[in-house]
Amino acid sequence: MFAEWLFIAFALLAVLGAIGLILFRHPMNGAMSLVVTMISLAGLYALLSARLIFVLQLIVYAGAIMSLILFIIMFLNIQNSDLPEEKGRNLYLLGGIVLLIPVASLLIKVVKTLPGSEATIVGSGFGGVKEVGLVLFQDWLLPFEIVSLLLLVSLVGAVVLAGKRRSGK
Amino acid sequence: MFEYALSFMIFLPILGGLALLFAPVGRGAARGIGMGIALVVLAMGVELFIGFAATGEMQHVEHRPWSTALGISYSLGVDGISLLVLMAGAVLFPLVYSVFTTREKGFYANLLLVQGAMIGAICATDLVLFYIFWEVMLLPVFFMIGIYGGEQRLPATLKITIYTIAGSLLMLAALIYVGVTHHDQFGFWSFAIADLSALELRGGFTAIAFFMFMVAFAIKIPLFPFHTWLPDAYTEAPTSTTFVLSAIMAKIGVYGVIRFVIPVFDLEFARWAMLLSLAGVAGMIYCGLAAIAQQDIKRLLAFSSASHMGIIAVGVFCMNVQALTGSLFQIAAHATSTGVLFLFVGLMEERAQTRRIEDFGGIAYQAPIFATFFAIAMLASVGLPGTSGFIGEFLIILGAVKFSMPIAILTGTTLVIGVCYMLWMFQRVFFEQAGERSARFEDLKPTEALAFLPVILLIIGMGIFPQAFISKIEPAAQQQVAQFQSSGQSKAAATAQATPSRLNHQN
Amino acid sequence: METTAAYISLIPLFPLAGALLTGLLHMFTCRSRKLPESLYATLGCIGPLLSLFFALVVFVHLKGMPAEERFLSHIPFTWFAVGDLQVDMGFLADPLSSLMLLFVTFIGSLIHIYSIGYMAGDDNFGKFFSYLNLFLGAMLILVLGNGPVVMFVGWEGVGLCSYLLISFYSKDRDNVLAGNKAFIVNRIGDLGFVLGVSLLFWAIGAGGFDYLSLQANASGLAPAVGIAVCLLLFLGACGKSAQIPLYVWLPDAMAGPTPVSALIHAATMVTAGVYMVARFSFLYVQFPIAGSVVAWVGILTALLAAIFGLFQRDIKKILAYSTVSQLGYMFAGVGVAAYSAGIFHVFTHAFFKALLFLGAGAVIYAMHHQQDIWKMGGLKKKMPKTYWTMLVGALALAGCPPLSGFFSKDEILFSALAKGHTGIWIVGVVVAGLTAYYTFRMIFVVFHGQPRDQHAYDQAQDAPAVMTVPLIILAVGAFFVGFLNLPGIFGGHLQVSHWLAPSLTESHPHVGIGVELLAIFAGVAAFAIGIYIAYRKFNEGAPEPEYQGFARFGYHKFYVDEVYNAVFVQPYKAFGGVISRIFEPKVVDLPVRLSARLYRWGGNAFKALQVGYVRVYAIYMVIGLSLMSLFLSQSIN
Amino acid sequence: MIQDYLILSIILFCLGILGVVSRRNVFTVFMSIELMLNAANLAFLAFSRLHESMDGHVLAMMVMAVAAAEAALALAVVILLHKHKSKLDTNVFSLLRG
Amino acid sequence: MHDFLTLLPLLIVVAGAIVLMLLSAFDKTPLERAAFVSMGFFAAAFLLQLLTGCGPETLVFERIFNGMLVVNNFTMIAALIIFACGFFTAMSSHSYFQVNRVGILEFYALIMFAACGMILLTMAGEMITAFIALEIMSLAIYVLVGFDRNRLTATEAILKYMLLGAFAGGFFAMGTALIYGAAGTTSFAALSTAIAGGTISSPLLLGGAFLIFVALLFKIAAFPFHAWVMDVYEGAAVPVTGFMATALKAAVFTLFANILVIHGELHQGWVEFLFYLAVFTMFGGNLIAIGQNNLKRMLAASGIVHTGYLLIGLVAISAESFTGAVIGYYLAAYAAGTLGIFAALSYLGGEGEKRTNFDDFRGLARVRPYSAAAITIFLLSMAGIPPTAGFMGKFYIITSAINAGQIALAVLAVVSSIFSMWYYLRLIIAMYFHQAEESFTTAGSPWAGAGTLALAISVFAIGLYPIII
Repeated sequence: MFAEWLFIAFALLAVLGAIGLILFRHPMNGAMSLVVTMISLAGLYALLSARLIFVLQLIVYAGAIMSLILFIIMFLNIQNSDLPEEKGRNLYLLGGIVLLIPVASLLIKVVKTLPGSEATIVGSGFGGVKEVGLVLFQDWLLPFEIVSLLLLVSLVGAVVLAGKRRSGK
Repeated sequence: MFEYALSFMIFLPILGGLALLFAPVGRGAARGIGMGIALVVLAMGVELFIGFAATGEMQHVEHRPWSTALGISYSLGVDGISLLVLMAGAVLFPLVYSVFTTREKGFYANLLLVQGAMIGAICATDLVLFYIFWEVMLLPVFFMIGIYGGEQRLPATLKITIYTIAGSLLMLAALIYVGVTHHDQFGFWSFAIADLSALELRGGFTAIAFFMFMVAFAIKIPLFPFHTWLPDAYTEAPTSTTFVLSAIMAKIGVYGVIRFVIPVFDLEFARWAMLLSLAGVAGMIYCGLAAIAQQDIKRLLAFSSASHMGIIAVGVFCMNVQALTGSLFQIAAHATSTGVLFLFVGLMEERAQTRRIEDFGGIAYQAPIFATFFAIAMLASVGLPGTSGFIGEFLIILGAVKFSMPIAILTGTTLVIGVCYMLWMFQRVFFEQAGERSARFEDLKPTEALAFLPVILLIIGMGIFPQAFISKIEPAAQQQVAQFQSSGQSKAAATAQATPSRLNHQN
Repeated sequence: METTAAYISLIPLFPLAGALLTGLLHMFTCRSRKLPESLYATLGCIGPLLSLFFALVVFVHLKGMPAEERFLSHIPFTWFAVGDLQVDMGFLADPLSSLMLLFVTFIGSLIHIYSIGYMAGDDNFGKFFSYLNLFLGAMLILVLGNGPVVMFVGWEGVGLCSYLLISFYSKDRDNVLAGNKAFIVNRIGDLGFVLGVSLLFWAIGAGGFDYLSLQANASGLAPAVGIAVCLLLFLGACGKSAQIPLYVWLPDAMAGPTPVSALIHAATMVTAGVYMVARFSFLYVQFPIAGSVVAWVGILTALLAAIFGLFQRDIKKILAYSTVSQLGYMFAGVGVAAYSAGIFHVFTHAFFKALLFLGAGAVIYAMHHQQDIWKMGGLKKKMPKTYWTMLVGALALAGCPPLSGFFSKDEILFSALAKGHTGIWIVGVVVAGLTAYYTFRMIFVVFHGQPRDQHAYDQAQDAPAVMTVPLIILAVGAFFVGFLNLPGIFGGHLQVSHWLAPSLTESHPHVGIGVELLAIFAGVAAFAIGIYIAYRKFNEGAPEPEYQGFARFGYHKFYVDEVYNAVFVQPYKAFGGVISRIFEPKVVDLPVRLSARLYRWGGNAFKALQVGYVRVYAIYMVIGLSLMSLFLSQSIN
Repeated sequence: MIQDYLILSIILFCLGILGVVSRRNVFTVFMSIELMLNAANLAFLAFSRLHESMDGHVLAMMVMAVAAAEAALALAVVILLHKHKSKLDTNVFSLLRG
Repeated sequence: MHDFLTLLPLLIVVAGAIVLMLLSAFDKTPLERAAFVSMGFFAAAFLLQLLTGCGPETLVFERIFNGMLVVNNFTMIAALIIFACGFFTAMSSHSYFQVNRVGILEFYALIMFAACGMILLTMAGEMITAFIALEIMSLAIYVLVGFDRNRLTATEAILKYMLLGAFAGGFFAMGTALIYGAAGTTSFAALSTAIAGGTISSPLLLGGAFLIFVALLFKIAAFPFHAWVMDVYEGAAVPVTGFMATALKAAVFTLFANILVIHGELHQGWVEFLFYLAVFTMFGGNLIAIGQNNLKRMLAASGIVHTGYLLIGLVAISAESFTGAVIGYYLAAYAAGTLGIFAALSYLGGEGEKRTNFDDFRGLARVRPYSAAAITIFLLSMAGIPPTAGFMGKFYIITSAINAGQIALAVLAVVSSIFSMWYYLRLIIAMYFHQAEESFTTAGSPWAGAGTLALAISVFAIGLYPIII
């Protein structure tokens, strides 16, 4: 019962945050509202008894990534003058919504076909660090390995694109 | 004749041409090399012709599996049907080199390439192999027209190329369909014409595939109404290219119909023969009428060539021994007469720097030898008895009478129409008073006269002793017609109780 | 026997060889230097004389054989053989062809000799002889060919030569146009011939395609096919022998040198049609309807041409129309299945018409290429040889007994009457009168009365011997050959007809003496009346008349040429222009050009869609996404 | 129950798409994409709750890692853009077109 | 041991990437040497791949990677293609960077990273692995597109490509989520058994596959997800363009095929969808290409058309007896032709790619006949004129289509290739049928030329010896 209320609250927050992200003109405000979404998503993860991900969501997303974004935004200290004046925005919003209706309806139709089973009680270990870690390092070794490659690439890429380049080239 | 004669005849010119493309030689040397190769091929062709046994079988057969997965094989052969076309491709080329001496190296290279490709297309007995050569032989033409052509060459080039390739690509789809059907029916992949002729094609797509083939060949021949690329291309192309196009390449279109379409699509062919022959006749009359209005000799000859091709096509569509033999014979005859006429026009252009009819006049007095040669070729092309042109046209008309009287009558009108524009042109160009361009028109030099003499003699010889040729092609024609009729009947019977499974299998 | 048979195939070769020789000589030398005419003359005349000799040999040999198996055939080689079609390059000498052979070679040789004088001094002397030889060879092939296809070789060959010779003076456009006209009109006829031959092959040709085999199988011919064949063949004959509706080329053909007109357009080539019909007599007797068509076309042509002949002022045109008219007679003859009569008229006509032409040629030669009879007059005193010989020819033509023309024409008219074609007979008699009239109109105007052009008159004189001797020979011939076929009523017994009998299938009607007398009387009467009127009007130098009304209409040949020009020639050319200028680009080529344009247009449209805004690209993606979702959401229950 | 989570994630996903197509600000667009990835994560977790297997958790982690990597690169690009033209308007960058 | 051998090429490339990365960290090595190093690594990988040979049997790394890597004939063909592409790209960039001096050492490292991602992508036997591999590849290529920071167009290209690519990545993630939801697993093998056993919620599977396909279709620039490709190709440096035009397409198509053949049922469900997609892609691509004046844009558009043909190949594959031969062959043929053209462009393009329009190449044949001939060969191969590889590829594609009963599709493919003649011939005409207006002098090393020659030869070699089939 209580869980339902929590879910509704978090869901509302998340959606509101998302809408804010889309509507706020200044990226700073958008970022803040996205943070709200992230945090409420973390709450939802908790409701889904995914403890580790709950933590990661807070640390990695709401923490690292979003702060990075905010940092960059500030770093470029964007004035309102730099912002594009998006006149026909509402028009685009409207059109986008119209376009998205079929997509959303399709996806919702798809998930509606699931058996609407009530959330069963899962074992206490579910979603814990240890358990997830075991799964990760036993079954999901390869993705874990190549993710390192991915990060390496992004590192090099960041250097190439934004890093300070030596003279002579 | 040694074992790989055909491959040799195909690849000697091709390799020679490639070598010329990359070797740093002057135009004189290039011409010499081209001449040499052409003469070698000529000699081989003549020897092949002499040694050719007058039976219906394939001869000088070569067979190498190529893509085993799809049953594509490198298989060559010559029989009576391809013999004269092959001769046309092998014999006439030295003329080009001997007459036009002022071309660049690349031009001669392209000539060699096109000759090899055409011989390949003529000798191929595997449908895919034929298609490959068929496409390849267009490229040198494309370059020859585009690089060495007249002022308006670009649109002409683009038109002939796109037009022709469009046709051939449609044919590609159709021939793959045929091969797949063969795989369905017999369980193994093969594009060899011998296997494909055993097919029983049915279902909705068969007619479409048939027309895809026909359109490809109709564009090459060209059959009405797919001829619109021809006048521009023939006019803008350098004369020797026009010669190649009209004398040989167009014939390969007809040959393709005989060799590939008729055996594979016999039912469809029988069903549409009347329509097709009407198209042929329409083209003959249409182009003949258009020819009378031309101011440019080359253009006039282009239309007349198209007109004659219509007749040849009709002979094929009538599908009886006389007409078919007539067409096969006429292929060679027309190659000699019209080809030579185009070369003559090239000479006139070189000498008088013009192609407009009214710029000429009185050449008969300036250049009697030239006039005589021209007249002989012209009379052959209007089908005067005693020249090569008559036998073919007579046989075709004879066969057309058997096929359908109205078609025959319309076909016969070529006797009149051809004469009209040809005499009209001959009068303006060779008779009357000399124009200022042609006032001191130079007669054939001894070398040129000697170069043309063999062909002129050939024209007359083919008119007086045609049996030497016909006896070699006639058995194959007999066999073809017999196959066509027998299989036509048997399959017609089979279609009567066509199983629905096969029908809906088609798509 | 065998050697003699081999001679047959030699006969056409001599003139052909001569043609080749003289032609090559002329072709290679005419630019640099002019060879002596004597050389060309000898080279040119040897061939015809040799063939004449061998023709005589063959004739004698045939004469020596029993009447039934009087035929020699020789087959040098198979021309072409496809399926059932077996065409031999073979030659056949039977009574019919041997007779033709004789007079063709004979008159041919004479005219060659005559030409030596007539063409003297012409730049293209050698070319002329080459063409003339070529013609003779082709004509001999036509006559000797043992089957329709071989005949067609000669048939077209003579057509070609007539084209070449009509446009011999090719610097002048009109001559060339006349030549083109001749060739094209002939080709129209040949179309009929080829179709007829093909039809004949599919009907009965499988068992051998020469006359003898065809004759043997002729009975198996279905009526419809048979009639079609006969009419198609006759179309060919119309073209070659200038019958309605294809006669128009012959008068123009007079543009050629006069010996050509004499040889080709009077004596030999134009009669090929008659010969061909006679050749196929075994068909025409089977189908009398076809025969009567031939007869009627012939006699009407005769009438029409005679009417035109009344008003001509060009001496050669007069003769040309008389030729057409006489050809009409011949067709009337063969049409009513009196083949021997027709052929016999061919035979006699060859003599007197050649004679007349050569005489006219002499006159023209004397008057410095003046052909208008209204510029001549009183030449009788100046050139007596020409006058007397031409008089003989004119009398023969007009059918004056006992000259050759009388007998042959009488034979035809008599057969027409006897076989019940009374209409044809009446028209024939009328035409006979007209013939007499216009022939003597010409004679009187040219030779009698006072000179109309004094200057030319003073210089006029008889031609040299090389020209007059042939005239005299022909005159003798024209006078006497008639007796070769003397009917019984005159104490003869139709030698020629009997000679021809083996190779013709015809029946001789047996009618009362009265009918025969009637025919003869009518013929003579018509001749007398015609001459009388002509004498009254033109003997004493009548002035050139002003033509009014019908006469004017006739003077303009009923405007037939103009009509043909307006109905066929001009539309043809206009049509060609329309096709190549409007129809080709605007209609046939339209789909191609249109598709190309559409393609480019679409290209530009898509180019415009690439706006370069990343957001728009995202929108494209989402559009695609939502469309696909619509597409998919159907597939979920 | 689980369906509600999924529907929520779908809504967030679509909102992300909406942000991408309707905004010109580079940051906003980029964050909308992050939002889409988050929606995916939510779906992963919901499903792993449904299947009661923890693979979903791992998958979510992977997605997070990818998101982080992309973020790093994206921000670098943003800086680059800002260097060229001190604007964050995607429509400014439309030299390449047609 | 054999397992290790089959993985060795991949490991070699990874090693090469890291080595180059380290090299570029200390700035000692000259650029040329880096090029040779990467060429060497690629060559080694290629040869090793050939040596380990393509056994027909599929190799699943159950033990070590829990079946998340799969190696079979098809992936090996794809790997060979990718290695070759990397090799020739490095080769031509060697000359390219000598002409326009914007090269950096990381360039080669990134190429090798991208290659790693591609190889992983082809071998991926599981969704999230594929996703990560895809991202590795994509990130590397983003950077390659925009590495020249001073050129605004490059920056714009990376912006567009990256935003849209990440956008597509979002779809991939969501799709993976749905598939996971459908079966509780994301490995292809397990999915296959699940579908066979019917223990799967097909609507979820459909939705997931749909979103994943959207992502893949974006990567291969299928209509209507194609809009980016022209701009990005134009903005990127020529060698990069060549690389992404060929290797990327090969990798993604391999994955696409692998997903489709998870089970026949799955494939059947998408045939109609792919049919329309193929048709629109072919004709849309043609219509875009005809309007272009810039050579790179035209090639991009023609790449769209070839995507259409490859989609036909996807329609025609049969999940039961799948060898991937047809698609592999077509990819190889297409790669040879396209790489060749870009190799030629990279040394003909000149300083700062000043020659990129059709008209800039007028009269090339008069001045540089061999280069013109090579370009002509490549164009003819792309146009599918025999006896080039392109013809054979088209032949096999159409054959497979008709064999699968898709006659209409085959005919449409033929029609579209008729359309495409137009813009291929346009360049040939420009090169041959006009007089030269400039002397086309090119600085820089002959390596790009050598690469062009090698590719020109290989076009014929592939065409005349269809060994793969």
